[in-house]
Parts: sequence; structure tokens; C-alpha cells
Amino acid sequence: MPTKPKVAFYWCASCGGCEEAVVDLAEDILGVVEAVDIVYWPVAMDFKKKDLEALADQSLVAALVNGAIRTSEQEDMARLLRRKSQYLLAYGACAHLGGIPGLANQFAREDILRYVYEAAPSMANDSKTRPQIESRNNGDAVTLPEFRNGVRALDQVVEVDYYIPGCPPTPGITKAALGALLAGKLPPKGTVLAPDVALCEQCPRVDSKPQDLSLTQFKRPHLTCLDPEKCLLAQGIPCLGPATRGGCEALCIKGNMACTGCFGPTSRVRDQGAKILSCLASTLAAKEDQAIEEGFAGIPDPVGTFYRYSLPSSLLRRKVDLPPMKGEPSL
Amino acid sequence: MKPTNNEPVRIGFYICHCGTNIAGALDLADVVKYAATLPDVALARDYKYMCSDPGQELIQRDIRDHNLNRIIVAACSPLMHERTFRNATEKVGLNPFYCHMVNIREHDAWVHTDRVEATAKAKALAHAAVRRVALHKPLETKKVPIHGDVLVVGAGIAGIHAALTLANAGKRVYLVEREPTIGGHMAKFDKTFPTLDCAACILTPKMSAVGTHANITLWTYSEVTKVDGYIGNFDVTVKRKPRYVIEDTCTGCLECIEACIYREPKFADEFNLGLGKRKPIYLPFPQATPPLVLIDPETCIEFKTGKCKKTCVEICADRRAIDFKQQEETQQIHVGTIIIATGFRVFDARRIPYYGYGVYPNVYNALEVERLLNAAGPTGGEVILRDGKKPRSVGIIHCVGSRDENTNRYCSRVCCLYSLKLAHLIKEHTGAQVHNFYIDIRTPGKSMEEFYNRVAEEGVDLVRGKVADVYPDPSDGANGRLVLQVEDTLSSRILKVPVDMVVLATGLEPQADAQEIRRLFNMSCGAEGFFLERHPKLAPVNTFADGVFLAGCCQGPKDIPDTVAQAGAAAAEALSLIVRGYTEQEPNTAYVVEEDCSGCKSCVPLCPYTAISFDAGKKKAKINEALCKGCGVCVASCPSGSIGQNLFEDDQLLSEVEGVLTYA
Amino acid sequence: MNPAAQQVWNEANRNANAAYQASRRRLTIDPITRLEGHGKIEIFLDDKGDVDRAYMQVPELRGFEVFCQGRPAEDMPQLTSRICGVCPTAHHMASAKTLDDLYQVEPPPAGRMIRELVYNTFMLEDHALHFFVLGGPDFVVGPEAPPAQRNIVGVIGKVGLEAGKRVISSRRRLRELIAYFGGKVVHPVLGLPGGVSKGLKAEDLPKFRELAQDGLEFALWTLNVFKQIVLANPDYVKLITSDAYTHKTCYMGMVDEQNRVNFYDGKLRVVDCNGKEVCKFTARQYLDYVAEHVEPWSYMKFPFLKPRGWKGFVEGPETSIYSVAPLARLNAADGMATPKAQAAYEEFYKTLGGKPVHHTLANHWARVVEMVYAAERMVQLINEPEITSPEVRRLPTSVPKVGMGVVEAPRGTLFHHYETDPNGLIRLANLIVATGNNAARIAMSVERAAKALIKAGEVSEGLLNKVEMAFRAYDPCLGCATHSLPGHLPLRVSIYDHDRKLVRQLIQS
Amino acid sequence: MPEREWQPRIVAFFCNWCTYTAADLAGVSRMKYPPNGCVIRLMCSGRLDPQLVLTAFARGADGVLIGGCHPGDCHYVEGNYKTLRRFRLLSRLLQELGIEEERLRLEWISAAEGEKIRHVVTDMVEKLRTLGPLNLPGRHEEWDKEIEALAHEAQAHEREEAMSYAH
Repeated sequence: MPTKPKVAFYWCASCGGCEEAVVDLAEDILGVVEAVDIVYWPVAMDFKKKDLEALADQSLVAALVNGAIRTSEQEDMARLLRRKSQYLLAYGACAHLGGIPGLANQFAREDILRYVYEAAPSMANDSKTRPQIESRNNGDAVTLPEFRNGVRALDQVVEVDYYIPGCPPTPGITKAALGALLAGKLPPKGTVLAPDVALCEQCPRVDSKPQDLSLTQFKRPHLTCLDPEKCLLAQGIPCLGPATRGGCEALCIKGNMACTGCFGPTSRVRDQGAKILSCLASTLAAKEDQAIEEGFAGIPDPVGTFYRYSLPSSLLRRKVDLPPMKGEPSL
Repeated sequence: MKPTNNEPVRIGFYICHCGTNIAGALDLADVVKYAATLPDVALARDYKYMCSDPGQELIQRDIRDHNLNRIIVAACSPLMHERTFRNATEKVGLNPFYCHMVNIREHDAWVHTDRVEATAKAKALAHAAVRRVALHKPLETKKVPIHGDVLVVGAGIAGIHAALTLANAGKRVYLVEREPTIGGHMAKFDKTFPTLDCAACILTPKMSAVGTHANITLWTYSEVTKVDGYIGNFDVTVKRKPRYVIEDTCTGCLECIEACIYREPKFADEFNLGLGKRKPIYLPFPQATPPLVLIDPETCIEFKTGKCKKTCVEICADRRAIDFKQQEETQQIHVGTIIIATGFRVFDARRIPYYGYGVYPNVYNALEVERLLNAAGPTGGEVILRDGKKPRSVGIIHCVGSRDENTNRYCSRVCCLYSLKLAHLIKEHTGAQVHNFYIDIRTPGKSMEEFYNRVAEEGVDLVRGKVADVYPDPSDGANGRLVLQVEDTLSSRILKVPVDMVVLATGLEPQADAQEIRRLFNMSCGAEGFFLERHPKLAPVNTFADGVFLAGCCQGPKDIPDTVAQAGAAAAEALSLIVRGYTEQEPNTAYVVEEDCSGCKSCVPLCPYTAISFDAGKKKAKINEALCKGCGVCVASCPSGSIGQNLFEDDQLLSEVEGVLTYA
Repeated sequence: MNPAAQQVWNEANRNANAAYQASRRRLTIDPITRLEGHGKIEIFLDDKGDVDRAYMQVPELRGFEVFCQGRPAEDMPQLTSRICGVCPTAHHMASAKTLDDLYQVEPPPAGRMIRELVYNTFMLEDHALHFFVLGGPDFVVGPEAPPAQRNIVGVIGKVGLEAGKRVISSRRRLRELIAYFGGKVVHPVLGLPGGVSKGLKAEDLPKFRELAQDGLEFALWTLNVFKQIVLANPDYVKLITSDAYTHKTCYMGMVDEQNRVNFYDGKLRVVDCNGKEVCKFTARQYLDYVAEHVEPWSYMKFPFLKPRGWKGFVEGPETSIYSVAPLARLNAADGMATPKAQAAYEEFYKTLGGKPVHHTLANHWARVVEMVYAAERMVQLINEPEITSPEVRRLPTSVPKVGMGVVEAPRGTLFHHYETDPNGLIRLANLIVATGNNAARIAMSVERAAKALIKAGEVSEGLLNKVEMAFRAYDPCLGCATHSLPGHLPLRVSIYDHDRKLVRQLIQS
Repeated sequence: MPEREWQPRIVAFFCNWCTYTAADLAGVSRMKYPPNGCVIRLMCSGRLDPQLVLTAFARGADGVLIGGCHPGDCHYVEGNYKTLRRFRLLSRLLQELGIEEERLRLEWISAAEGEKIRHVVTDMVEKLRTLGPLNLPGRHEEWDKEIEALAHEAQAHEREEAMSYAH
């Protein structure tokens, strides 16, 4: 009898929410387990890396990798899975775009280490001990691995065939993607396996959006009474829906909060942050510098708002003046 | 968005020497060599004058022989010759929008000195064009119909001439004038140089022709307040100020003026620049057109107190032409083209305090003297001082408010000649000794130099020097006599010339509200504030607003012959559009890709021409191509990248950016 | 970084790389599986082949505290939930409570109830996840069972497909309630200072009343499964109570006014290994009672009781090491606030020989006891008349400065602490997370287990799995624990002999 | 091509009606200014999609100059106000990502202000010289070396394994 197609799941710099999302297939996960042979899934199964390495190249139909890439280890795993599988799928916002951990690309690694091990208020570390890449403890050499200077999306490290967007992806699109994969009904390589129309199309509040917002000011949600029926942009709340792929069923909107853009931009947009910036700025009514600044007061953190999930895959990728710079050896 | 027919892209790259304009500043051979190496470039050539017929034929031949399907011409600004080359490619059956220009003259050869860097820049620009043009799509030019009616703004000699030219060609003209009468500055002149024929004699016939012309709707005492639309279809709002006299019923009998309870005129008369007096109800001047009186509410007793006997109303009797209740009204008109002829403003000589204008009664500006000389003027043509005496000596100071660091740098072009004219006329009227103080005498134009010689021979004293000071003669019994202090730069002597009358040859300035007018009609202004023509030589009466043309001094100082010539040209430009019946527009319109649109409506309010509508049924945005002007604001704002713009597609612009940066 | 330091880094890096490349050919369990996150264990044997020293390492640093700087405080509930997708609701709630404190605004009753309802629902389903999918297989299927079966599928095989489906469908329905309020169940969005973004519509009430009731039955059924499969099996009981998994440390947990377990709100109570109260404090006071210690061989920090000072990895009445999570919560409390849970609580201590219980593996049982409490609390809250009130949020009016908040996450006490500028932009953020609080004890457990289970260099796959069990018993979420570190690394157990050479390679089959 | 010493590179986006024409005027008037800027013509500065600015920086521009009609003079009524608002927000965003304020510049230049073109370009080039190269492609390349290194390592390792199988 023909053997079931082999599939692997793996996580890199992620929160585990993507594994949860797979578990959230609930009853359907049994179907998946029926249809495929999961040969690697650290979060839920006792197969080890050696088992994976033992497999012939290309012997997996697909590997679903979630999480951003921050360490040599993750790069290594990504390459291994790439080698072993016919299709490599970036699963979830972190693998797709860099994700929220990608916001760390605004800071130098040294800032992180200094804060975490010295400056944090709960630290008791007068000796300023730092974890060492290699340390000796009563004669035992104990080593820690290498960290990169920044966060990368999966396709910035290995070639990716398809993307399943979302933080995390919904069971709906996960099921659809796996279905297409198993049925061999796949769109052109590089496709994001979600609708290519912005969220507004499926937003339950779209009809409540007036044609002309002419906003005088953007507002911050915690200082605003949020009408649970009305378009959030119409209420002055910066919503990334117009610049974000649909397919999530507008879950955050149903939770009465603005879209933060986790599905990433449409295929026509190269830089999600730039586009929503352009759209929101155009929408504002103000004309004088003073009024414009006041209008934008509700967006105190443009990077965090417009690139919540996509900084590493944006055109600039990271804060430009972080190490390594030319001349400096990279760590 | 590569061409729909997926034939391979074959680019012909042409670089123009423009004589030595470009060839002199950068290494063309090097650019050609580089261009030839770029992707999709089938051939690269240079040629002395691409815009010449042989140049265009070269392109056409290559298109045929080398079946090129993209053309790049690196030469002057596309604003200059883009159309030329598009037409050339279209003639041989290649869609004109497969042709693209690279500006290496205005933006490179002419502005950079380092040959190597300039050449490098040309390469970068070339690379950008090569990448861009590969992505071009075949497009159809958009035809916009031209409405036959014309608006002429300003009814000085320029506006009058333009209006008559068009009206005589059978076109409906709306002529709008701010003042109560048409005629402008020319109506105030006595005689005109160099022929010294009487201004009124040549102007009044044209004025009455306007007043009576069947095709001309004349609205005086009116102003344009709003202009919407675009070439071929302007919607214009005109404000008509109340003159408190009903046009249709006033016969111009002027009895009401007689009847006014003010026995004598006692209010400064605008037309005579305050040198004469008028009553609260008045006719600006005898040949005023239309010949209608008006009431000045500032001075009229009825308006001030409401207790006037209204003798004017009595006398007007059942003609009932006087209407104190008259309200300002607005008129809406639809026209296809517009001619701007709003004229100039006389330089205010008080800005040069040491000439004493407005301080010493016997310092006049040129226009005031025109009124004094004018038989219909306040003194009936007598040149007399404020005290009624005839001046025995007169000094005329040239270039007042012209060619002067502190006021205006430019030359007002007419002052030299009218100063000579005034010298002649004053001499003629008073026999006084006349001194002209000039920096240079400028008399370009037909029979102008001759006129200068004639006046010089008449014995007018011409002193080359800039008058440094004008002060009252301190000696006893000088009564009002003034002294001009000047250095005669020919004999380099300091002169102190006593005169009875000083005439300031004040220059021409843009109208005080030129900026508002410019905005109203979406034009540009030059540095000195006159309206900017589209091109000083090739499009001298066009503006940057399609369908809006310039005539007369609003575009820059000029004399009457030039003004009339330009007015004719403006009329002809408008006429040619009307006769053709349509204009072609860049097909650079934006479009919504329906299946991509999420219906977020972000774009809808951004369009200044309401070209974007929201289809509530489909829940998609829609762009009306006819209304779209191609600014691309909606394209840049569409958060999901679902709006494209012909000729300015995202990928075309991105490839241009990458192109200029690829050449390091 | 200055050139000298730079050099050290580079040098160290080359070594690390070399060492790492070498390690790829060493004995490894790579990665440790069935826990949320990754870790690394280095075991060094002495000349007799017994364990000399074992290091539990966590090599990860994502830098949340740092990259949250400059962000609007109101974004923190959503940002910090990304520390962990398994307990996002815990971070989300801790953050929301911190914002209440930051803006000095108390949620209206309905807002508070909704938060607590969502939170208890989350505790229930998350505990269920761990019991059936992550930790459970060790017991349900058996620690010595072949790896291919030691997973949820194996569990289903053991308890039957129907039961398996019940587990899955119950979790799904519970998570639907979270989604109703939070939009998304993984990374919900309801939390704002002063309440929640969305209220409960009256027409939806019956659905959720029914759900809460089912949740309670599910919890009791789970308790039953645990009794039948685990307690009924003397081997397992022996395993639980075996010395290998026993530590005498302090215990921390949140309690209400009557010192009963509470997940959402209350004071933190710490008892020593004899059950004597050491201290009781509010979130605002956490810096007086908790401090973090750094070891050069791990990126994970080791919190300890500040008043006692860091005394190393030692046990006993004087130790400053404390643990958190279900067992610790039960130990730190005097009882449960709901009847059925109280009953289960009493049986728990009766069976395991009185308070406090020191057996790490008892966490699995304690977890099930907590499931019962969470479910009962759900039922109470959903029946509160006020819960459908539209008044779910108060808008803040005061100028923000400092906020501190705490909840009991499934895996233990979770502290959030923010300081902002007057515009509410984060200037400082400090997070001490559940697994972090357990770090020291986990390290000890792993070493203890290794020492007890690896004798004379004798290592079997089953034994190594038991080492992992020592670890898994805490349901350690290294995703959380390493929120501050950049990226993950799988846990690796390497065993070296007294010459510090690799003993032998062990391949699972 | 021969390596020329570093010159600041400016990508300029000019609107067709005012600033582009002003640049033509500067040319017609034979004004001299540094050759460091390449102009990309837009019908209106309002067409300027911020993605174009970011692309310019990402592809190696040291500065981006946006030229539009003066407020109130937009050929398309209000396009330049939209540009202004995008510019203000974008400039803030860029600074938070480490790109100095002077590298993105917005100037209102009317068709008559050829002189202003000369002044602005000259001034901007000077400022960029003092700031030095931005060179994002270089910086990204430098940063990505850290992963390339490992890529090679991995390949080496695989070859090694292949060998060992051979035996």
C-alpha cells in the first residue's frame, strides 16, 4: 500500500502560538493525522533531529516552519528542513514576515543583554555576570550558541515555497492550505495561501464606514469609548485592515479592537507599513504642520503600529545604524 | 504589466547632441556604449538633432528595420519634445506611449560642470528609462471636447481685442471687467507713442464695438470668484457688484447726475486718479462703456442717512433705473477656454521716499500727467500745477520702480518711450523746458528709435544719471519749486536742477491681487509676480493650466502694439482649440482593479475631481476616467495596491528608482 | 561594543561554533520534546560513571522588555501575549491588570467578571492541553512506551477515540468562549486599562451557561481519568513519590482573603518547605520579595526570595529558592474556594501524606485539581446577574507613571511591571514569568533526576525520557521563560565521562 | 566600471507642474548645481507612494528630495497637502529607524523658482556629505554575512557527510 505523505512541523523564534493553532484544528487534527505521517513535531511528538537527518532529501512532502530566525541553530534547522522537503511552508506571521519578535530589529543585541542582565529592576547581579558563550564551571566547559544581530523572516534565510499568514493562522486557512497541499492543487510558487484582498472586504463593519472620514485626529483605544458596531477608522482608531490581507475572519474586529496587520500586505504591496502610513496620512484633514502633528498624536509609535509584524521583511528590514557596520566584524 | 502581446522587448535608445548643448557637456559616445549593454536594448545611437526631421526619420527607419517596440530619446525636457517623438513613433504604427524621453539637457548638460559626473548621471537616467520603458503599456490618448464659449477676464485693450477677435469669428464671449467701465489704462492715455495718435480715437471705436457686439456678453463692475473644471469645460462663477442702477433701463442720459442734491462734484474721481471730482452718482468718463451711471454708496446721502430727497430718482421718473436696494448677484457660466487679460498696476512712487511723491504737490506720476494732458481730463488738457500756474521747467525721472535693486529689478519696457512722449507733449502744451533723467534710453521696436531722435531734436534736455534726491528749492520766492540732484554720468558733474514740476516715469507692476487670480485659474507666477507663460518662446501665451491663455501686461510689461498682438495670439489659440472641437489628453488616468479592491473607501474622498465613486452594490471603488486628471493621489494612497495609473504604474516608478540607483 | 570586548566575543563565538559543530556528533536528545519552548541539558559523569554535575540551560533571548520600549502601554497586552502562544491569555491578563494599576483605573464589575471568566476558562483548557497532550502521555501511555505512541494520538489510543474526541471538542468549545470576548483565542485582544473591549450580549448567555456546566463535567471527568489511569497504577504512584522527583523548596502562589487559591487576583503568599508562611505581598511590593540571579551557563535568570538572599541551588527550610505552578499554588494556599475543588484538594493531600507535597510529578495531579476549581469558578461567574451589563470599561483619567500587575499563569506566578512617560509610552518593562520562577527548582530537578537515573554510565532511552519528565512535570514553558532571549534552541542532553569525553551515542528507535 | 570616490546620491521626485518645470527653468537659465540628484517625474507630488522613498533608500540613495507646488498652488487642488502629511509621518518613522532627518527633504518649489532648485540641491548635497553614506545595500550585505557564513559551513558539513557515506 502507498505510504502516507510525510510532513514535519518545526518552530524557530516563536511563541508556540502557531503550534496551538495547529492543535486548534481540533477534531480536524485527527483528519490530518489520518492523511499524513507527521515525522517531526518537537512540541507534541518524540522524534528527534537525528530521525529527520536520517531521511532522504526531498522525502518529506512538506515542512511547516513557524517562528522567526534569530540563531544559527534555527538557520541550520531551516536548511535541513528545506533539504528534506519538497515544499517548505512559512507558517504564521513570524516565519512569513518576521513577526512581533522582529520589532527587536529596532534595537542592538547589546542593549538587550545589558538591560536583561544588569539594568532590569529585579536584578541582583552586582558582579555583572553575563551568560558566556563558553563558561567553565568547576572544570566543565559549558557552551551557549551564537545569536544573530537581528531577526529574519524564513525566506531571508532559505527559499520558501508558500506562506500561511497570521498570528497565528486561523484553523480555516490552515485547513485550506493543508487541503490544497495534499490534493496537489497548489498555486504558483511564492503565493501566500490566503485571500489577496484587504480585510475590509470581509469586515462586518465595512458598511458603517462613511465615504469621507476627514479625521481631525487619530485616537488611542484606551482613551476612547469604542462603538462595537462602527468602523474603527471611522472612530479615529488606526486600523490596519485596509492594508492587510483578509482571511482571518476579522477576529480582532469582532473582539472590538483594530486590526494590527498580522496577515501582512497583499501581493501588490511591497511594504505594508509604508502603504498604511500613506493611506492614514492622506485620510487626515489637517493642513498646517501644527494641526498635522496633533492629528498624528494618536500614533505615538509609527514603527510599532505600522510594522507590528513585518519589520524584518520591510524594505528597511531593521534600524539602519545597528551593528554590524562595515569594518566591524559581525558577531 | 509587460505588454499584453508577449513579444520580446526591443528598445531603441537615442541620444541627442542638441548641437553642442548636450554633446559639449557630456561624453555621448560613452553613454551610448553603456546603453547598448543594458537589458532589452536592441540598438543605441546618437544624433546631432533628434528633433529634426532626419532625426525622427532615423527612429522611424529603425523601428521598421530592427522591429523595435520601445523608443527612448535622451535629449531635452519631455515638456519640450515628448509629443514630437510620440508622434514620430505613432506615424510608423508603434503605440506612442512605448516612447519615453530622458531629460539630459535641462536636468544634466546645462546645469552640471563636471563632465565625468554629468556623463555618469546621464547613464543613471538612461538605465532608469530602459527599465521603465520595458514595462510600458500601449495606451489611447484621451479626447476631451472643447466647449465653444470663451471667458475673457479684464477689458483693457488686451481683453477688448481678444474678445472682439473671437466674437467676430462667431464665438460667444463673456467679457468680465472689474471696473465700472472697460478700457483699462489705455482709456486714460492722451496720445500713444511712437505715432502720437490719440488713444481715445483708436480705443473708443473698439470699446463701443464690444458694448454692442451680439456675441459678447459684457459684465463690468464684476469679478470672477470661482473656476471649476478643466480645459474644454470650465464652470465659472462671476460676482456682479451692485451699481444701484438697473442696466436694462438706464439710458445713459446722465440727468440724474445733474439732479443729484450735491450741486457740485466734491468727491475724488477714481478715473482721474483724484485729480478731478465727481458726485456720488456718476459716469466714470464720457466714453465709458457701457454708458451707465453708478452710485457710490460710500458718499451717497441716501445710503449714509436714508434721508435723501432722492432727486435722482425723481428725475429718472418712470424709467425707474435707480434702485437703492440692488443686491450683489452671481452668474454661472460654462466655457471651454479662458483668456486672462488682467493688466498691470502702476508702481506706487511713495515707495521711493526721496522723490517726494505724495509729499511735494508738484511731484506727479506719469499716469497723472497723461490725465492732465488729456482733453477730456480734469484740466481739459491744460498742464498746470496744483496752484494753477503753468510749469516753466519740468523734470522727468526715468526708471522709477524699474531696474532698481530696492524695488523691481526688471525693466518696465515702456517708460523710456512714454517719458519721451510726455516730454514732447508737455513741451507742446506748455513750452516749458523739459529735462529727462535716464539710466539708459531703451527704444527697441519699430520706429521707436526714430521717435527718440525726433524728441531729442525738439530740444528736450536728456541727462544720463539717476536722480539721487528731490527737495524744495530753499531760495526765497521759490514757491513750490523743486531741485533735482543728479550726477550727469557723461560729464560726471553733480547737477542741481531747479524745476516747477517733477514727473516720475513709474514702472509697471503685477496687479495687487495677481496671486489670488493665479490660484483662481491654477496658473503660475514668475519671480517678479507676472503670470508665467508655458514657454517663453514656444508657448508665450499658454499657461500651465491647459485652456487658459494670457494677453497683455498681466504676463509682463509691454506696449500697446505688443499687447494687441498678444491678445490676437491668445484669441487664435483659443479659437484653434474650439475649431478643432476637442483636445487630446495624456492617458495618465488611474483605474481600480475591481477584483483586488476591498471596498475600504480610503480613496473616495481623496479625489479633487470626485472621479472616484463607491459602488454600494459591488462594494468596490470605481474611477470615472473622464473626470480623472491623473494626479495619482489615490494610487499612492490605496492601502492594498489595488489602484493603478497609466504611465505612472507602481512597477514603472519602482523600476525607475532602481534604475537610477543601479548605476553607481 | 569596544574593540577588546569585541575580540572576546568573536573568540568566544568561534569556540561556541566549534563546540556546537562538535556537539552535533555527540550524544544528544535533540530537541527535548513536548514542552513549549526549548532547553539544553549538559550532564557530566564522574569516574564511576555516575552523574557529577548536570546543567539545565536555556539559551534564548527575544528581548521583549527591550523592544517594548517606546511602545504605547495600551499595546502591551497584545505585545506581551506574543511571549507565549500557549499561555497568551496569562500575559494578556497580567498586562491588562498592570495597565489598570498604571492608569489607576478599576474595571467596572462586569469588566472584571468577564476578565476572570475568560481567565478561568483559559486555565481550564490550558491545563487540559498539558494533561492530555504534553504531560499526560508519560502517564497515560507510559514512560517506557515507544516514542511513536507517547503523544496525543497514543493517549487517544489508550483512553479511546470517543474520550479523545471529548478532550478535543471540550477544549475547542472552551476556546470559543475565549474567542467570543478576545476575538482571537491565541493572542486575544480584549484587555484594556479599566476593563475589556467588549461585553456579553444577553442573548448569548444561555450558550455560555451551558458551556460552563459542560466544562465542569469535563474537569470532573478528567479528574476521574487521572485517578483511573495514574492513581490506580502503583508503579506511577511510586514514580511520583520517588526521591528522584522530590525537592524541599519554598512555594509561591496567589491567594484570596481566606488564603484560598485564586488565579486572577489576590496577594502572593510564600510558604517554606514545612508549610510555614514566609511572606505575603502585593504586586506593587514584588521588588521587595523577588530578585533574579544570573549564572554564566544559562540565559535563563534564577529568581529567588530577596529577603533570604541567593544561597545557591540548595534545599531545606532556609533556602531562598521557591517554586510556582499548580503544586506550589496548592502548597501555598489553605484550600480551594469552590466545594468540588476543595474535596479534590483534600484527597490530594490525604493521598500524598499531608502538606506540603514536595514531589515534582504531583504537579500533574494538582493541575487536575485546579481544573475543577477553574470550571466551578466559571459556573459562578457566568451566573452573576451583572455579567451582561454593557458597562465593561472605565476610561482612564490620570497621568500614567508606574504599573505592576500579577496573575497566576498555568505554569505559575507571572509578574508584569511597566514604567512610562506621561504620554503612556513604555520607558521600562520588567517581566518575571512562571517558568522563570521555577528555573532554579527545574535545574535542581533535572540534576537530581539525572543523578538518580543514570548510574555507572548506564543510560537508556526510557531513562532519558524520565530526565525529561522531571522537566516536563513543571509544564515548563521556555517560550515564556526566555521571553527576554533572541530565538530558541532545542534542549540537548550531552553525557560526558570523567575525562569530559562523550560516553556513547544513544539513538531512539 | 571604475570605482569613483563616494558621492552622495539623491533620488528626487518632482511634480510635473511646479518643481519639474522649475528644474527645467534652472537648466534653461544655465544655473550650476551638483550632479548628485536624479529626477523622477510625477504628475503630482501626491503620487509619491512612501514605498518609493523606502525603495530609494533600500537601493542605495543617500537622500530623497520631494518637490511639489507651494501650498494652495497644487495643480490638482490639494495633492501637495497629502504629500505634506505623508512626509511628516514618514520622516518621523525614518528617524525612529535611524535615518537622519536631513536625508528626506520636502520642498515647495514653484515653476518660477529655478534658483531655488539650485540652492536646495546644492544645500542638500552638502548636508549629505557631512552625514556620509547611508549605503543600506552595503549594510544589509554586511549584516547578512553572518548567515552566509553558516550556509557555507553547512554545505561543507554536508560534503563531509557525503564523503563519510562513500567509505
